[in-house]
Amino acid sequence: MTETRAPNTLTPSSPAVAPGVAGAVAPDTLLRVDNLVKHFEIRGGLLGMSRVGAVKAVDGVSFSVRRGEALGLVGESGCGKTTLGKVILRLLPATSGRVEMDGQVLFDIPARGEPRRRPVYASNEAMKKVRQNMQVVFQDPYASLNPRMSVGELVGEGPLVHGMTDKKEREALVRDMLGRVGLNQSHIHRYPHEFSGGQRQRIGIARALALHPAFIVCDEPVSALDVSIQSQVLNLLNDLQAELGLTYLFIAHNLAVVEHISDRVGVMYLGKLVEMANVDDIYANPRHPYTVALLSAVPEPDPHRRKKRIILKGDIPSPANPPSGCRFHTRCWLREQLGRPERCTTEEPVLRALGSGQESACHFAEEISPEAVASAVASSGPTVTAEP
Amino acid sequence: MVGRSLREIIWARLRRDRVAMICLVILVVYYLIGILGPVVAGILNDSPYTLHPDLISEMGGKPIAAYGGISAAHPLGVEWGTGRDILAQLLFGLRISLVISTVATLMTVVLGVVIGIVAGYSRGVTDNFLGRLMDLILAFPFLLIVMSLSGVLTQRLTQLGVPEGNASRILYLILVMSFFGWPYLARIVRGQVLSLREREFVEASVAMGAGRRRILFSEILPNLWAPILVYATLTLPNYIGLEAALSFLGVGVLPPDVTFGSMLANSVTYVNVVPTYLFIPGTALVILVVSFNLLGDSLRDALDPKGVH
Amino acid sequence: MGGLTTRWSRIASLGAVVALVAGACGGSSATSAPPASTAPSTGASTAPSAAASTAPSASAAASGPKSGGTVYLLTQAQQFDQVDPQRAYTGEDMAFFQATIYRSLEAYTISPDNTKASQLTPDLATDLGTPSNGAKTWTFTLRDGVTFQDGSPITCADVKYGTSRTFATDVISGGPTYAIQYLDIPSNKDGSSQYPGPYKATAAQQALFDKAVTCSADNKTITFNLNQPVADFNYTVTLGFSPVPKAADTGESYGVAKPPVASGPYEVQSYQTGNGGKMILVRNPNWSQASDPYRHPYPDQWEVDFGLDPQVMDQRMIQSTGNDQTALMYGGIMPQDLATVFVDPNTAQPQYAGRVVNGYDPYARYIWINVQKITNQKIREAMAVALDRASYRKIAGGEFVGDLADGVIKPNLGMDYAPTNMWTTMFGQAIPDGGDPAFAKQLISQSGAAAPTLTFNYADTPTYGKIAAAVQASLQAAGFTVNLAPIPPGNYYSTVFDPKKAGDFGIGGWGADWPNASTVIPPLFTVKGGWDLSQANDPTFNTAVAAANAETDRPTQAKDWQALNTEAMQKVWAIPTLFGKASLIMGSGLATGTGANGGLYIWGPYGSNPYGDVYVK
Amino acid sequence: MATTRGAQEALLEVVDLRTHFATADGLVRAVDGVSLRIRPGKTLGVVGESGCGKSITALSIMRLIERPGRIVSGSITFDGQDLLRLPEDEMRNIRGNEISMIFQEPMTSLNPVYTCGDQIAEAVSRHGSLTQREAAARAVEMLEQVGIPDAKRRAGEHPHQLSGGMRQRVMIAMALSTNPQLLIADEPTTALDVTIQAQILELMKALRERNGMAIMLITHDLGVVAEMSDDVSVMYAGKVVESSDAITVYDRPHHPYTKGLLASIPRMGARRERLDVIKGVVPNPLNLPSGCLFKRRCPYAMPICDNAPPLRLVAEGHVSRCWLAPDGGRPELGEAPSAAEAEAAALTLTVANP
Repeated sequence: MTETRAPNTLTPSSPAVAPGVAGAVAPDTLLRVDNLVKHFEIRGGLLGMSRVGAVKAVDGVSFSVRRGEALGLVGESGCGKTTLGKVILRLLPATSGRVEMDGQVLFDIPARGEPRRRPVYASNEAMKKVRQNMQVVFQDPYASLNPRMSVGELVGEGPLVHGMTDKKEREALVRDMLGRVGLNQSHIHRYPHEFSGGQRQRIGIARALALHPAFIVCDEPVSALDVSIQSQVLNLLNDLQAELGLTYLFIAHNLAVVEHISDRVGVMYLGKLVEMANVDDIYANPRHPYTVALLSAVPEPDPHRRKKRIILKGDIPSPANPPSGCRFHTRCWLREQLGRPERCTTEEPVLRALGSGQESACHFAEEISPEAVASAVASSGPTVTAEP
Repeated sequence: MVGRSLREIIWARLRRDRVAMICLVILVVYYLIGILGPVVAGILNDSPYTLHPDLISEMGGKPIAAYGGISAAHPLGVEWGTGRDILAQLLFGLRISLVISTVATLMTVVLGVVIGIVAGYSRGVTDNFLGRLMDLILAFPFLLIVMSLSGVLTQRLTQLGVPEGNASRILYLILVMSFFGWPYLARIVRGQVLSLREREFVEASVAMGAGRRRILFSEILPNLWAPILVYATLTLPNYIGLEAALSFLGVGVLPPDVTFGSMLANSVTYVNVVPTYLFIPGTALVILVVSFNLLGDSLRDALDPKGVH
Repeated sequence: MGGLTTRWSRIASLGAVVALVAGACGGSSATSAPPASTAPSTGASTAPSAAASTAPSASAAASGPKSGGTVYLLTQAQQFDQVDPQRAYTGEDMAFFQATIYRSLEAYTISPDNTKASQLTPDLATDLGTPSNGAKTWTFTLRDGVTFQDGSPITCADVKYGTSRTFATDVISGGPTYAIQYLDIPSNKDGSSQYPGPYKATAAQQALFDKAVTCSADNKTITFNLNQPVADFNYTVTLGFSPVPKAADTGESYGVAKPPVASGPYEVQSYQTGNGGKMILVRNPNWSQASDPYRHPYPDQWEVDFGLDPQVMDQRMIQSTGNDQTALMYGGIMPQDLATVFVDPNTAQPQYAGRVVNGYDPYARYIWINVQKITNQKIREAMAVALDRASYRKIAGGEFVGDLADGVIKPNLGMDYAPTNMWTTMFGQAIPDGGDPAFAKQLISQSGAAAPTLTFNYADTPTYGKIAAAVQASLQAAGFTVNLAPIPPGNYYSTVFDPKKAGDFGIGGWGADWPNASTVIPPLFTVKGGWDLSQANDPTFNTAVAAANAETDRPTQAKDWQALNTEAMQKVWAIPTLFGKASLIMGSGLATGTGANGGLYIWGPYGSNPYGDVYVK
Repeated sequence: MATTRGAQEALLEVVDLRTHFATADGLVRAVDGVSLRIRPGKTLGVVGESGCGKSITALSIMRLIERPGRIVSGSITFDGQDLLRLPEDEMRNIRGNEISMIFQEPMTSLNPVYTCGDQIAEAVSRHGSLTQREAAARAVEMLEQVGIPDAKRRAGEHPHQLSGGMRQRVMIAMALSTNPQLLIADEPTTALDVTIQAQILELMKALRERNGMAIMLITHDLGVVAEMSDDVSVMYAGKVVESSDAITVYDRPHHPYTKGLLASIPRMGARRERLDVIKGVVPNPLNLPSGCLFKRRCPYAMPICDNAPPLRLVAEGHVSRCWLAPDGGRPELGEAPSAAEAEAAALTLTVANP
């Protein structure tokens, strides 16, 4: 039972249009990420100085986010989605790759293979200006708020840092933001420890909004919340996007949540983008064996729809030495069906367009059909061995 | 409705803690006596320096009155041989002990926090260097160094214009204690800074465009004063005990000035004959040190973040 | 500070700060020059006698001395300073060795009475020695039957050889050097003797010594030829002239590596130094009472225990349980325990009757004033007048540590002592014991100079720290400004003797080597004297001293010393403070042969325990 | 409320369980009137948001409540015995043997210093009289049963050498090594990734079929509950607010909270613009409102809701703690039976056997 995306009927709570958003239709892309790589070096050897390996958290990811769009990024733990977010926000230094935000290059570092050239970094002033336009909402409501600052100080810190020194003006802005995220304006003098998880997450959102950013990276914003609170925050994020024309990079591991809020969804596995498509297409007919397995593994909150699943064998490989060729080949059900074609282990698949906005990084994406999926489900079978 | 800041909550919790309150009162009284020492002594019309040979018997310098010359004029007795008033000595001694330990603690805290933050925040080479420096200082045999250098350094200080006599020796004690003391705090602060900078609210500030200085002073430092405060209230009594020990070993202040330590040191000779010489400064020292320790413990529990939620 | 101070304060309280360096022995009025007469000399006239405490009779003592048992000697020192007879120079050590293992030509009489005890009794010699050639030659004849512990007879050659060892100053160091000073042997340009001692002497040099000291044909009579008339040379031979068998001599290590050869009633069975170390003396089988009328060795064995904590020793002696019942203590009772054992200096607490005594030790205590720095005599007078000597004594330990002094010659020096009236008439008016700041201010104004800032030197011990505070307070009351300059006890004297480091005035103490002021005035107030802390160098005074030294008539000589003592006080080269006293204690199981009712007494000549007179009850 | 068909004896029946915590800030009624039952060989899903008391209920059943918590009242009948009355040594025979428990954080519930094999062998030998070698063999066998490849080698490895999924399998092996009649699983897959979760759920289903053990599955994930449960109990603020078989709870929920919960979760493939929302927050345990604890957040709140609704039978084998009429409509005024009488009836509830 799929509903098409109904037009946004909700009227924004406050009429004022946030000053930061350009009225005219901006050029299509807000954020461009080219071949982004982030390796965490593993130190070893005698003095702990020599480099003995690297965790390839993000290993060459490219995508772009259109203005006003909500791009979902989904994947299991260890796939590098959170690292990707932090590198884009320059909270973590990138190993190589290029990120451009609203026309401003944040950094452009040559990859190892490329001809040597000097890496480019946005200057501190430029970064400060960009940060005003690019904000973040974190996962843990308890850890992302400084316990020793009042709500007023927390939400007002951004504007203060960006020059809004007039206390009155700041307070007004803070009150406006609190109202916008559904919090009582009197909370301005209260401290984080006096709020529930859901309310703290709203404070985090208000803090991000205070700078009137165009782009917000939401890193698992609702994962730590209870179901009923989760829906309140998701609705809030939806309303804000519609009202302020915000652009989201929405990172989460819960597929249902990502499907609900995103326009487009990217699926990541072991540091790479394996599939990117519009939200309806990706759920209706996934074009990568991992996405298929992922979707089939999610239990439906409906006893009637208990379905047989594709059960992937083994564990997620270690990002320190990923499998050769296609990283999913060690657990791929499609490869088994196709008699383990050699390409899977030798040639790393490239994210290629398959038409109607769908991209997949699988050599045999075209082989995925309902029948193939059904036989994969059948062959999964119980992982329990026979009766002792 | 104004929110109750962390500080108010901690103060409210402390107030509920009877032990902490008693200790706080005792310490305030000690510090008042310390500051007003001379005035109090003045009231009793006696200074720790005036000799009262008339109170001393011919029996080897033993005070005439019993229990070490306890009398109306000298409620705590008089010193063997010279007849100097013990109560006045206690008041003046307390003052010197408090001055030494408090100033040494302040210097330790300042040094410890600054170096701790620099080490914790800068990481890389500076952190390594400072870390090794701390280890080096911690490895020093403190007592040996203090005793052997005392003569030389106090002279150096007097040459630098510090007034003769005990001023240079007191300054020496303060310098030595804080020099060997700050690494302990620096390590704690460094550890805290390392963990705080990983916390998401610091990353949020960075994402907001806050500069390095703002991160340090408005995000990290406010979260540090709790461990610092606890450390200070536990270091100060250590320094008082240390000063007493050093006086005992002859590195402390010279007569005619006295501190708790030197009083204890001199009392050992007469312990069989006049035990009060040992018990009076001993009890005063114990009450002072125990009060600080208990207050420190109560403070630590009150500041425990788990309790704050 | 604890350990170090207590050790020094013990010695300080004993008044023997000087002991370790200067070496001392008390003395009493010497008999007149004529030999062999043991007539009692003119006793001390005015000084309060230091009679032993007249204790009620101890029952056991009545039955008289008996032999047997072991006497323990507790000491804080790690070892005896020197065991070698030619090098021992500490009063208590010499008293102990003389009563037990070493015999010498002459010895002091064993008696509780100060005057009698300071008279000589023949020991190895048959008489008190015969002076001739104007007291420039002295001969002594050895008794028959005197032997070393191995039974070999003690001959004139042994005494001669013993005396010659003193000349090897590089090896035999730290001992008395009267042999070098008096024996008629030419000296080199630098003043050292041409005879370098038996180890290095060439035949020619040995001949020089053999000429100065000769033995009779029967090897029984020894003759000393002196380079100057010495009226009391028979006293000098008690210092470093003991016999040593040449065969057993090992030079520097003599008496340490192997036990020394004993001549007295006991021999050294074992000697182990350091904390917990012991020296055991057992009876010398080859000693005979017949050959030694002087000594009565009552105990069978002596055991010296080294390296004990002074406070613990005090408690053990007071409680006196187990072995401590038959123990003596090296050094006096600590001030804080005096009240436990004494009612007043002359009466003990009932349960300690006969076991404790307070009396003169060899030392006179004073404050030297550096006359090169404080040149104005009126200022020095003002300092003397201002000093609160009463509280000085009270802090030091009250009456127990000494009588208020009026000079550097102590009453126990017999005829050499006479009151100087320093505190009565010398400055024109009586000076109260507590000092007279007003009169001091007058003297300062008369001096025509402002009251100077003075630096006061003293050994850095708790007791001396308090004394310094009293000195400071009393002088400052008279207008002086006094800076205290404490010196670590270990190097007090090396500091104050160094003109660059010495202050303006400081604490000093001195004991006569034998009962003649010739061992007090010259050392303290003449540059050549060797202990001139006051840096006094008055030509007329020096010539008077030389004359007195040369005076052979003892009573006239005594008058000279009295005059010089008064003159020194008049010029305020020093401010006399205390005639030192000591308080000794012995185990409850001991008694003395000649003490009143067997009670303990101080043996005058060395201010020591009466080692030669103790027995186990 | 009698049942129509032969009452099937319950393996475990909890009646009016109350477990309170005397904290410094006041009395917290973490579990305040929980009644539920588990049928032999069946799986009861206990669902509720954080702080609703579901884990405390499980710990109470295992009698693992420590100070300042205390089981105040109620009864827990297991195999005919009331666990609350059992002496500690007998309880120790049941704990880990008849009833086993697995937890959410596999990392913290396995002892890091012992190998997995040793830990399982220890669990086995504690309740059986096996020699050491027999226990070790049994351990390897159990590891194979839970689908751990190369079990022999893995038995010698320490927990930190295994992945999250693998560690959870070791936990299950340990819990099932003694063939318990009931397995209590407290958020077993919450910390796992969805593909690993699928593996564990499949494993539990397979083991359930083979060993025939009952499972009490505690989770906040409505998908997992739907996937695994035969019966479902929904908890809110320390009380059971609705119990029935899984189909009924999902298709015809009676209690407004259950309805709100089901409406507020995003469903895959069923994108809606806005999610329905349960307004407000869970009441603060230190000052609970009078009457129905959900009344402030309930769209159907009525005056009657001021007195506490009992657990009432609203349909065959379907109870609900709400004054709404069995068909979900508003009851006529004045018809409310007295609270006590209704509560008693509910206690004798049995769950029809679908």
